[in-house]
Amino acid sequence: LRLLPILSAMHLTLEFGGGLELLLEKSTKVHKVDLQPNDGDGKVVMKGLLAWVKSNLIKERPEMFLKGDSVRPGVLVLINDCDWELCGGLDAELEEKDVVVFISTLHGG
Amino acid sequence: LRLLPILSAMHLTLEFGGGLELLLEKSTKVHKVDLQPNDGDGKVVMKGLLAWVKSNLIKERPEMFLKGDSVRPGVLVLINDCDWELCGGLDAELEEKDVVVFISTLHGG
Amino acid sequence: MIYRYSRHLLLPDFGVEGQRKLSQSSILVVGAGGLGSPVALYLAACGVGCLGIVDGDDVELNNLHRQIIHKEAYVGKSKVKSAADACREINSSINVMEYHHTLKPSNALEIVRKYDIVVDATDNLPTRYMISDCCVLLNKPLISGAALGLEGQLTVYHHNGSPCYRCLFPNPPPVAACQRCSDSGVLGVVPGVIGCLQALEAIKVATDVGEPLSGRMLLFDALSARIRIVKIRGSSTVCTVCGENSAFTQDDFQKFDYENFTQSPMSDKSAPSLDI
Amino acid sequence: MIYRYSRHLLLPDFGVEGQRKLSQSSILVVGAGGLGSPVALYLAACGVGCLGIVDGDDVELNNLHRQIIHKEAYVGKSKVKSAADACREINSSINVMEYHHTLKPSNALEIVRKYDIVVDATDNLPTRYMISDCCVLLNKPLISGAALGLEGQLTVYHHNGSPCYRCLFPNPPPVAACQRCSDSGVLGVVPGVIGCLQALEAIKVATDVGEPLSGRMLLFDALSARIRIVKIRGSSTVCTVCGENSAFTQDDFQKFDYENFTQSPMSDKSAPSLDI
Ligand SMILES: [Zn+2]
Ligand SMILES: [Zn+2]
Repeated sequence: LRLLPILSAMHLTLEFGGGLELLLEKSTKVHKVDLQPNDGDGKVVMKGLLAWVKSNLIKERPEMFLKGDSVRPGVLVLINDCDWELCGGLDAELEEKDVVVFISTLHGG
Repeated sequence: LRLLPILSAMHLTLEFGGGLELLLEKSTKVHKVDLQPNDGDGKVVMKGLLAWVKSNLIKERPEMFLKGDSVRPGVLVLINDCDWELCGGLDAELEEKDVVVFISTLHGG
Repeated sequence: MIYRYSRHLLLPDFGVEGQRKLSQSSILVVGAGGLGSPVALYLAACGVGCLGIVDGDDVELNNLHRQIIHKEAYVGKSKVKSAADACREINSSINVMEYHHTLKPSNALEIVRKYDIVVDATDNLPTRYMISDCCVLLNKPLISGAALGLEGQLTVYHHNGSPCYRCLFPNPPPVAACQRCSDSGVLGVVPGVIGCLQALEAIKVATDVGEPLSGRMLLFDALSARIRIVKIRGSSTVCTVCGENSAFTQDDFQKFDYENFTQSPMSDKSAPSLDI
Repeated sequence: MIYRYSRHLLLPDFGVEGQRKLSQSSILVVGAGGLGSPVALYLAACGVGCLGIVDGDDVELNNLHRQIIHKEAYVGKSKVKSAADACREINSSINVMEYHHTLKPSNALEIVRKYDIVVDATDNLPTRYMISDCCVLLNKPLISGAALGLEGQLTVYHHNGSPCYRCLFPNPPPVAACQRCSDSGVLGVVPGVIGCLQALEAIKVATDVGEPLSGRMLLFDALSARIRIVKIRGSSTVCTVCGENSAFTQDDFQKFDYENFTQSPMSDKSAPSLDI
């Protein structure tokens, strides 16, 4: 029993880690955001979210976040603690209150 | 927009740790259970859950789990990762899909 | 000095100021066992100004599977001496103090008073109540860790409004719930994980960097590799020790019989065999 | 022996069988640095039968803030010798093998072949690809940890259907994303936490006890004291190394230029200064 909030804002939590937070204002890791679904059917998919993040949150070196229309190599994307590859990748559909994590893989030791 | 599932079963996840799992069959830590709310108004409160756990899950030494109508000293109770003292304690009302953790405090090192 | 800690100085969130605060801080580690081993080694390595270690026991061969600070050559010798020597070998530039006593109500105030932060790395219930009470009386933050079997727990007591041990556990558990490593065993690396996390929390409190685990508790289950960080109650206004109307004085503390209160011995040696 | 490991033998989930499996297992730790220090110490202490340590570097003073296995007396000497000596001091009953080389495509197969389990405790991207490829070719589980700044990551590759490094990262990141501890710093105890967890996962895989972090990844944020354990993709059928139709042979491996593939050097010494 779930009502899709058509044309009303979707509340998402976005987290950036592994150094990706350095691309954002004040290097803030956690961002609570309201997204207006803008593709007509009230949906937000990952592809759209990436574009939104690039326009609204990334302050510098966008090439360190995106490559083509996806994230750059070395970045893991997690939707509600699950690898986005298991949820549909760029086409994964987001739901109200989802938590999306973008994390750059570390190599140090 | 949340419909209370009146008189239908409530699905809870119960977890036991810190040695409390030894009181249960096969020392299983995680139990997915369906509870029939039986107090007429379709609610399940912690007090009722404790009684249910004692009757249905605890296989030995119930005095190591309960004392009077609450848990014995040294046991922490967490509802959705939050100390039950912050949620109403024995009167805390449970909701569908809640996760309740019972954990005995450790002293070793 | 600058070269030794260069990897800390490079950290934007830590930097010169963090390292300076560390070098001016004094931290007391109570217990040089499974938890105390990584705590003492990492605090020594990172450059705390003064590191105190308290333990009345001697090194035994069956400690070595988890107490990585002790070498075989020290079996039969004082744990404190063994641990302090190991700390000095990795960092001769810090001050290491040795207390070869069991911490007791009669000596705790005097020792704890000298330090900014206390790390509870002990192995028994009465000592845990005692250290918490002592930290409340002297207003010291307490980094408390515990490990048994394949599980571990960690929190920061009496810091930023967080509870003391008695706020959480006003009454001691039944004796049958007081298992120890010597009764039930412990997988050696479990206190290793918790001890490293205790050292981290001590560093965060000492340098005022990040959000320490005050008002939160970390629950670690090694078997399933699951870690929960849960929110716990704040300091209780009615707590008999840290509460608003507490009448518990240093005098009361020195007279308090923690072994009788918990019905459990402070020393592992006399521990009966218990099974939960 | 029984007395030394008595706290393990008491564990119902571990017991005599777990200890026997440990004593018959051989584990290779690649890297005797920040991660390798706790890994080697805890694996030695817990009684693995054969512990191999590979590292081509020498101990430097600015390693000591986090690499707790090395004593000041070993500055300027081989890390492998230093680490192996420390392991023997805490447990003379195990077999410790020293490999004072940088692991390379030319020597990796020969060394890794001798071990049941590999622990990646290295500090650079080309070596991480190389170790993963080598483990796939020889069908060894790989316990992989990483730490930088105030964060750490951990997973078990190529085990129980879990991915290899190339399944997750088929293409290397841009050079500017390859920061190292020498560029950006690292809080010393962060690799301590991750290293202890790596030792734990190695013990679980060696003894077949519990659920290892295969197909899951642990993400650790020291500043906020938050730990996430997330589900990651399984082994990819189209992976160029572990996939069904992989044509990658041991010959290919020995000829593969990992430094060119990642545009990043295997040795820390020649690392340029990078900023993300
Ligand atoms: Zn209190
Ligand atoms: Zn693969």
